[in-house]
Amino acid sequence: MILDLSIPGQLITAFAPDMLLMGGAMILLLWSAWRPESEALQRNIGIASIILCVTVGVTIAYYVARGDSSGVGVIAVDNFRWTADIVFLIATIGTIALSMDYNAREGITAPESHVLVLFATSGMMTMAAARDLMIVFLGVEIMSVAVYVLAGLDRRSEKSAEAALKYFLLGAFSTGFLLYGIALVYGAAGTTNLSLIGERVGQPGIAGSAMLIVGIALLLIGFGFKVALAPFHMWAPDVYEGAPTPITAYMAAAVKAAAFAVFLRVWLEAFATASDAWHGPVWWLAVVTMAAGNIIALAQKNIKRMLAYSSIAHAGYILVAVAIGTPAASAAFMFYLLAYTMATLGAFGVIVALERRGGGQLQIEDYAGLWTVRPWLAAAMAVFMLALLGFPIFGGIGFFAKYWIIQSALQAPAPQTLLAVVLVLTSVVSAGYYLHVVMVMFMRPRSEGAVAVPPIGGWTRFVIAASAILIVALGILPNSVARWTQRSGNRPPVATAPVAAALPANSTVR
Amino acid sequence: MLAESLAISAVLFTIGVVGVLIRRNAIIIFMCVELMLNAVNLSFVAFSRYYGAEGQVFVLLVMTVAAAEAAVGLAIIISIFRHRQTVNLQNINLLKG
Amino acid sequence: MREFLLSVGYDAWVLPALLIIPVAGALLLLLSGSRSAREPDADQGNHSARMIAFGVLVLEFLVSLGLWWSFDPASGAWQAPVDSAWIPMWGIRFTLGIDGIALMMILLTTFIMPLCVLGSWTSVTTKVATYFALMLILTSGMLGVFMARDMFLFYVMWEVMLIPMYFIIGIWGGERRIYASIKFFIYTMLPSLLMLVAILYLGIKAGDPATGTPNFSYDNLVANPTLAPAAALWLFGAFFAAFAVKVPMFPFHTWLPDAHVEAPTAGSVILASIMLKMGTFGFLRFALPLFPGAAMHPTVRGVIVTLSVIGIIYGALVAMVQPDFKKLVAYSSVSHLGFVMLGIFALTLQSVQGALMIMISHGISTGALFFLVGIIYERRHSRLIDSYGGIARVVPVFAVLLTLVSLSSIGLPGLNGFIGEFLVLVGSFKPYPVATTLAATGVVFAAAYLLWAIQRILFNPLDKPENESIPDLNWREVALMTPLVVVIIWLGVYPAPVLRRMETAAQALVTQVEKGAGLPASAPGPRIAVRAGAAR
Amino acid sequence: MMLLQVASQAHPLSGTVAEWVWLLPVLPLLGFVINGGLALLGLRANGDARPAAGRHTYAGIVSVVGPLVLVLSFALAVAIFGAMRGAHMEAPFIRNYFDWMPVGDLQIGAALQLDQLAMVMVLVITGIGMLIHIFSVGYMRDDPGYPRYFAYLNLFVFFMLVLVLGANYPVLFVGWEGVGLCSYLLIGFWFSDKVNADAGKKAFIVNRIGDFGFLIAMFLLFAHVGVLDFRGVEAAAPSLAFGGWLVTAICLFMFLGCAGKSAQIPLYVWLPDAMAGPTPVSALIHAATMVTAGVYLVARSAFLFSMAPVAGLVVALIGGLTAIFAATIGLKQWDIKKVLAYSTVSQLGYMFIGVGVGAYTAGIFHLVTHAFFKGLLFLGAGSVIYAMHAAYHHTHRHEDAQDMRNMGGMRRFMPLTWVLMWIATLAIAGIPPFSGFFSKDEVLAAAFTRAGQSTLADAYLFGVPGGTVLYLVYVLGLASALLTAIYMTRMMLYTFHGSNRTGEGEQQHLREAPWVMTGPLVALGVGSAFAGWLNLPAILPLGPRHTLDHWLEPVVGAPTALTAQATAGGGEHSAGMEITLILIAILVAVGGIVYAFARLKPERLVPKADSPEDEGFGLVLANKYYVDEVYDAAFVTPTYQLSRIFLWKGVDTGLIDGLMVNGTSALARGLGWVGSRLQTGATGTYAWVLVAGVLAVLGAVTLR
Repeated sequence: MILDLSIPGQLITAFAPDMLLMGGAMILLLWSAWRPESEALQRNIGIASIILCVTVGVTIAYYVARGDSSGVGVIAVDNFRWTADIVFLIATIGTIALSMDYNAREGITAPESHVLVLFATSGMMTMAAARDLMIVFLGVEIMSVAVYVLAGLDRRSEKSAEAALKYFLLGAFSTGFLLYGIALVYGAAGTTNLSLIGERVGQPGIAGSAMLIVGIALLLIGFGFKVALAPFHMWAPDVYEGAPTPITAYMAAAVKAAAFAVFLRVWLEAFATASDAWHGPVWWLAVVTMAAGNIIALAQKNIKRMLAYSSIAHAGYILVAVAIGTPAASAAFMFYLLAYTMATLGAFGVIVALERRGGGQLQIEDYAGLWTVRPWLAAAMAVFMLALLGFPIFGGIGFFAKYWIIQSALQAPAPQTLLAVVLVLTSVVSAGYYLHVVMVMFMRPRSEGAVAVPPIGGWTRFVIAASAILIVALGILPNSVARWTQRSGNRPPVATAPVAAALPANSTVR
Repeated sequence: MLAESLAISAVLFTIGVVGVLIRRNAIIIFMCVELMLNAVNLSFVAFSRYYGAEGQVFVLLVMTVAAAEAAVGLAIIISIFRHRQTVNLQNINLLKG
Repeated sequence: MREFLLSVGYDAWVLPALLIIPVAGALLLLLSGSRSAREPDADQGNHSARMIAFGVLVLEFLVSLGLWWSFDPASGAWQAPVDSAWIPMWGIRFTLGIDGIALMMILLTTFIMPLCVLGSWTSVTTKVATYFALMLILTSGMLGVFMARDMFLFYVMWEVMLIPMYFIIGIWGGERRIYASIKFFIYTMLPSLLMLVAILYLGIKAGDPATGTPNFSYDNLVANPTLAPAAALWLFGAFFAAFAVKVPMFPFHTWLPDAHVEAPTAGSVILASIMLKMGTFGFLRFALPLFPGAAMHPTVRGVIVTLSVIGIIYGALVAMVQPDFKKLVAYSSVSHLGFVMLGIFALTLQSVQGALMIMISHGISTGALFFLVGIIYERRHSRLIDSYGGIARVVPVFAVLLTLVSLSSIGLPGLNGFIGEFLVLVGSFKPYPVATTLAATGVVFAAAYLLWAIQRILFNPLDKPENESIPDLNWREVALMTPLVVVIIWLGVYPAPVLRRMETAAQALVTQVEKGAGLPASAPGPRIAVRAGAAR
Repeated sequence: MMLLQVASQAHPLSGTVAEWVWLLPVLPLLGFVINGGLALLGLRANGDARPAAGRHTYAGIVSVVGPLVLVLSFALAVAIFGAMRGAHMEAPFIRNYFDWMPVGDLQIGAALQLDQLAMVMVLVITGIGMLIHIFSVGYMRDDPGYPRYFAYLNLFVFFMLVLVLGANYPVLFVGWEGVGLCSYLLIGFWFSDKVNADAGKKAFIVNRIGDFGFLIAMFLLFAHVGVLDFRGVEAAAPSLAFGGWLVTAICLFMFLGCAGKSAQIPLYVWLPDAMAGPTPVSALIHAATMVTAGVYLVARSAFLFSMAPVAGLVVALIGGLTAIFAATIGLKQWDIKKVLAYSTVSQLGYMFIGVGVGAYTAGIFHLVTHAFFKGLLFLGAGSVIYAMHAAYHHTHRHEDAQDMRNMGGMRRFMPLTWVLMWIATLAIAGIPPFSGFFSKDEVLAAAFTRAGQSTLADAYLFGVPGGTVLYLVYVLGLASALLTAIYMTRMMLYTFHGSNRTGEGEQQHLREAPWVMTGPLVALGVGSAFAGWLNLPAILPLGPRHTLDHWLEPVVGAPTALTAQATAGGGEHSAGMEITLILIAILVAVGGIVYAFARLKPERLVPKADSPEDEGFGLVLANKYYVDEVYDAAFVTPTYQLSRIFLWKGVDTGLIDGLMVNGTSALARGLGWVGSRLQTGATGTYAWVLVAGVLAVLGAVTLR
C-alpha cells in the first residue's frame, strides 16, 4: 500500500523497524546500566543485541513482502531503504559477534558497547530512510555521535583515545560543511524535502544558481568526509588503526555503507537534474580516491591501516556508481555494499582472531606462515583478500560486485568507459597489497619465535566461516542476490531525468 | 536584509574554519566548530524569514545535536587528557603513516 | 569407436565431466589432506595424495581421449555442445563446445597434466595434497578456457587459472619465487582486466536494449558484428594486451623468464606447455574473429608481425647468452611463440595450421625440456649450465632424451617442431616475404643456443667431480618421458591426423576473418597440372 | 595399403622389385633401432654406467647387424637397378606412402621417387656405405661407444637415402637435415673432448645457415609456383620467366643450402673441423656421400637451374673459387685428414663447376668417382692412423697420430695400403686411366665449351659476360688441378716415403690393418681405378661410351640441352679441341706430381714436436687464411656480445624489466610512501588538507 505520511499512524508504520531497533536498544541500555559490569553481562547483552537485530531484520523482511511505498514525506518506504537496512544489520550482527570475543580478550566489560553499536545502526537506518535533509542530518548525527564514542571505547588504550579525538574533531568540523551545504540548498530550493528539491533544482532561476551549486558542493564534501573520499580521507587510517578492531570493521563496513546510502539517495532524488554541477567533481573525486587509496595502501605495514586505505579505495569504486547515477548503478551500488561488507567483516574477523591483547600481532609480517599452522584460517583470509581485490571464483561475490559497477558504467546512457578503465587499473594496483597479505601467509615461513595462535572464539569463527562461505557460494551463483538487490535500484525515481545527456564530453570514450 | 545576514553567516563560518586550522588546543578547536555550526544557524534563521518555519526547526535541531556532540566531545577530550596530560593536538600523533 | 561413444551419449556429458572431475579430485585431496596432516605418518598421506592426483588426471585423460574419435573433422559446427543458464540476470550462460583447435588444446592439456604429477613425484615434499589440489583446479580452469563459448565464462576461466599458478610458483618455487609469483600475477592480471572491460562492452552492445541484459554469446558476437571501426580498434587493443602478455610477445615477455625459472618443475611445464598457448588460442578464438577489421588493419597487422619477428630473433639471441638453462628455455619460448604469432597474423591456411602445430609441439617439446631440467636439478640442485659438462657419460639416457628433445625444439625435420615452423613460414611467406625471411633466421639461432647449451651440459670433458656420480633416470622418469618422446616422433612423422582435425576450424577462421576484414580471399596458389608426387 | 598406386598406373617398374624401394631406407633405420637400443642397454647393464675399456658387451651383435643392413640394402639396390635397366623408363617411379603435411593446397606426401639419378646415388650410398661399415668393424673395434657408432652410421644411411629418394623438396629436406644431424653426432662422437664437440656444433650451425637458404627457396617455390614436389615443379618450370628474378632467386637460395651442405665458400669452414670424427665417418659422410648432397640437389633441380643462367654462373664461379682456395690451404696442412678435408672441399668445387655450367652428368660423374677415390684415401689414411695409434698406444706415448711429420716411410709397414693410396692419388690428380681423370676432364671440358656457347655465356654476372666468367672458372679449375697433384703427392711422400719418424719403439708395432679393413680398401681401389669406364668420352675407344650420359638422359637431358643450346649433336665440340683439352689436363697433373717429387724432400722432415713454425704466406696458408678467426671476430663474438650486453642486460633486464615493469611498480610504491609520509598524525594537517579539498571542489564548481 501507499503510506500517507501525513497521518501519524501511517508515519509510525513507515518508521516502525527503526523505532523497534531504537526502543530495543534503550531497553538493553537500561539492562546494562542496572547490573554491575561483568564479562557475562557483556556477552548476554551482545547476544540480546544480535537477537534484536535479527528481529528487526525479520520485520524488514515483512515490509519487503508487503511491498509498501510512500508518497511525499520525510520518510522513504522503498526497497532501497530495506536493502540498505539489511546490509547495516548484517554488519551490525557481525560487529557485535566479533566484539563479544574481542571485549572478553581485551577486558572490556562495558556492556553498553553493544548498545552503542545498536544506536549507531538505528542512526544508519534513519539515514537510509531519510527523504528530508533534516532527517538526513539527524541520522548522520545519531550515527556519528555513537561512533565517536565507540572509537574511544577502549579507555586504557592511548591509541583508542587518540582515534576518538581525531575522529570527533574532524567529524564535527566536516559536519559544519555538511550543515552549511544543507542550509544553502535550503536557501536555494526553499525546502528540505528531497523530492521537492529534486523538482525545483531543474526550474529556471534555481538551476545553476550559485547558492545551489555551492550548497551541493558543500554537501558533497560533508558526505565525502563520512565515506572517506580523498582528500577528505585523512582521518580514516588513523581512526581505523586506533579504534578497537570490531569497531574498525563496523566503521569500514556499516558506517561507510550508511553514508553512501544517504549520499546516493540525496544525489539521485534531489540533485539528479543538476548533474552538470556535480558530475565533474564527483568524477575527479572518484579517480583521485581510487588512486590515492590504492597507492598509499601499498606502503602499509599494519594490517588495519592497510585495510583502512583499502576501504578508501573502495569508497572510490562505489563513488563510480554515484557518478553513473542510473537505477542500474544504484542496484550495483547496493550489491557492492553487500559484497564489500561481507569481505570486510571476514577480514576483520581474521584480524580479531589473531590479534593479541593490547594490540599485538597487527603487523602484516606477523601473519608469516599462518598457512602452516592454521590452513583454513589462512584460506579464509585469502578469500577475503581476493574478494576485496575482485577476483572471480576465489574472490567470489567480490568479483561480481566490481563487475556490476563496470557494467552499469558501460551501460549508462553516457557510458563512463574511462572511469571503468581507471577502476580496473587501480584494482591492479590493489593486487599489490592484497596479495602481499596472501603471500605473507602462504609463502613466508613461520618466523622463529612466532606467537602461537590461540584458540579462536566461537563467535569469531562464526563470522569468518559465514563470510567466507557466503562469499564463495554467492560468487558461484550470484543470481538470486543480484535479483534481490536489483529491486533496490528500481525505486520510482522522483526526478531522475536522463542524467547522462548533460554530462561533459570528456568523460566519455567514443 | 537576507544578503547581509548571509554575509555575516559566511564570515562567521570562515572565522570558525580559520580557527580550526590555526589553533592547536583541542578545546578551542571544538569551540571554533561550534562557531561554524552557529554561523550556519544564522543562515537558517535568515532563510526561514522567506520560506517559513522549517529553518527555525532546523536551528533547534542543530542546537540539540551540538549539545549532544559537546557532551561526547568533552568526554573524549578528558579521556585523552588522562593519557597525555595535554590537549595540544601537536603532541597527539601516535597514529600516523 | 565413434559409434560406441555416441551410444553412451559421450558428446553430451564429456565437456562438463572434464571440468568437474579435477575439481572433485581437488576437493577429495583437500579433505584427505587436512586429515592426514594430523596423522603421524605424513609420508603415507603424501603418497596417497600423489596416487589420487595421478589417478584423477589419468582418468581425465582417458575421458578426454574419446574426443579424438567422437570429433567429426569435417563438421564446422561446435561439437559436444553444452548450453545452460548461469546468471540470467546478466545474460551470462554456461556454454561449452569445441572445434578442432580446442580439441587439440584440450588433449594437449589432459596429456601433459598426468605427466606433471609424475614429474612432481619426488620433487614436491611439502603440503603435497594442497599442491596437487591446486594443480587439479588449474586443470579445470585451463580446460574451461578452451571450451568456453560464452565470453564471460571464458573470462572467469581465464582468471581462475591465475590463482593456482600463483600459489604453485609462490609456495613451491625457487629462491625468488615470491617476486616471480607476484610479477606473474600482476603482469597478467592488468591486461586481463582491460579485456574484461572490453568483454562487457561487447556484451552490452549485443545485449537486449529493452531490458539492458547483456548477451555474452560468442557465436552471436561473431555472427553479428555491430562495432564501429574505432571502437573495434580499442576493444581489440584490450584483447591484444591480455593475450600478448600471456603469449608472451616481445616486449611483454619479462614475466616469463622469472616465472619459468622460479616455478617448480611441473609449474614450468604447465606454464610453457599450456598456459602460454592460452594467449595464442585467445587470438585465434577471440581477438581475430571478433575484430577482424581491427586485427587486419594494415598498421596493426604490420606492428604485430614486426613484434613477432623481433620476438623470434630477440628471444633466440637472449636465450643464447643465458647462464641458467631454465631461463634459456624461457627465452626460447618467446622465440617459438613469435612464430605462432607470425603464423596467426599472416592468416593463410598454412600459416594458421602451422601456428597450431607449433602450439602443440612447443607444448610437448618445451614441456619435455622442463621435465629434463627438473630431473637433473633434483640430482644436482643447479640450473646453471656451467655447473655441468660431460655428463653424457654419466647419464646416457638423460643425454639421449635431452638431445632428442632439443632437436625437436630446434625444428629438426622428422620431429614435431619442424612441421609447425615449416608450415608457418611457408604460409607466411606470400603475404610477408621479408618478415618471413627474417623469421627464418630464427632457425639458425635456435640451433645455436640449444646445441651450445647441450654441448656445455652433456658434452665436453667431465671436469667436475660432483657430476661423476649423478644417477641416471629411474623407471618413473623413463615412464614420464616415454609418452613425450613417442608424441615428438609421431607428430614429426605423421602429423596428418592432427592437421586434418584442425583444418576445418582453421579454414573457417581464415575465411571468416578475411570476410570480416574485407580482405580478398586468399586464392590458392597457382596450381600446376602435374602433381603426382604430392597427391593425397 | 602400404603401396598406394597413384599417378603412374602403367609405370614399367610397377609390380617389380622396385615396389620394395621403401625398404631401402627402412633397413638401415632398423639397424639404427637395434644398435641404438643395444647402446643404451649396454650402458645400463654396466651398472655404474661407465663402460669399461675393451670391447663392448654387445659388440658381437652390433658387428653383424650394423653392416648387414647395409649389405641387404645394397643388394636390394642392385636388384632394383637391374629392374630399372630393363624397364626403359622415361618418368620416375613414385610412391606416396602417406600424407605428411596435408594443409589446404599444400599437400606434402611422404613419397619416394625412384629415377636414374636417384639410382646412381643409392648405389653409391649403399655400396660405398657398405664398404665403410665393414671397415668400421675393424677400425672401431675397441671403442667403448661401438654400438652407438653403428647406430649413428645406420641412421645416417637412412637419412641419406631419404634425401636422394624423396619425391619432393620437404622430404628431401628431412634427409638433408637428418644427415646433418648424424654428421653432428658423429663428428662429436668422442664428445668428451671439447674440440670434437665444438666441431660437431659448428657443422650443424653452419649447415643451418645453408638450410635457411634452402627453406627460403622452398617458400618462394610454394608462394609462386604452388607445389613442392619435383614432378610438379618440373612441369611448372618452363612457364617461369627464363632468367627472371624469381627463378634466379630460388636457385641462389637453394645454392646457399648447397654451399652449407657441400662446404662451398663462404660456408666451407665446418668441413675441415669435421675431421674430428672417426675416420670412417670422414670417409662416408664428409667425403663420399653427405657433402655431395648439394651437388645432387642442383642436379635434381636442373629444371630450375637451367632456367637461371646467372645462378648457374654463380654456382660455377663459387665452385671454381672454392676449388682453388681450398687447394692452396691443402698445400700447407700437416694433419693427414686435414689435407684430405681441404682436398674434398676443392673437389666439391669441381662438382659445382660441373653442375653450375649445366653439365649435370659431368658433375654427377665426378661425384661418383670422387666417392671411390676419396673414400679410399680416407680409409687408407684411417688405416695409417689406426696403425700409428696402435703403436703409440703400445708405448704409452701421447703424440699426434694424424700428423704427417710423425709418419714417413709407412710403405715398409703397410705396403698394400701404400699401393692403394697411390692409385687413389693418381685418380684424384687426374692421371689417366684412373677414374678421376675422366670425370675431372669432363668437368673442365664442359666449362670450356660452355664458355663458348651456352645460355650462361650469354648472361651477365655483375656486368661481366658469362663467357669471361666461365673461362676464368676453367682457369681456376686447371690451376686447382695442378695444386691437387702437388698436395696429394706431398701427402703421399711425407706419409709413405722417406724414413720413419714415428719413433724407435713405435716402429715395432706399426703394421698393416686386418683384412676386415683392407678388404674394403681393395674394393674401393678397384673402383678408383676403373670407375672412369662409367662414362668414357667419345674419343677414347676403350669400351661403351657415355654410359652415364645415356643413363641420366631422362632426368637431366633436357636441362643440359637447354643450357648448352645444343641443337641435335651440335653441342659437341670438335675432337681436336677435345684432345687439346685432355692433353692440357694431363700435362698439368703430371707437372704437379713431378714438381712435388722434385721439390719436396721427406728425408728432411723432423717430427711434429721438433718442427719450426711456418713463415710468410706459408703461415697464412697453414692457418687457413685466418678465415675462422675472421668469422669469429666478425660474426660470432659480436653477436654474442650484442646479445649479452645490449639485448639481455640492456634491453631486457635494464629497459623493459627494470625501467618499465619494475619501474612502474617502484613508482607506485614510491608514491605510496610519499602519501603515507603526508599522513603526519597531526590533526592540524588533516584539517588543512580537508580545507584544501574544500577549496578545490568549490573552485571546480564555481570557476567553470
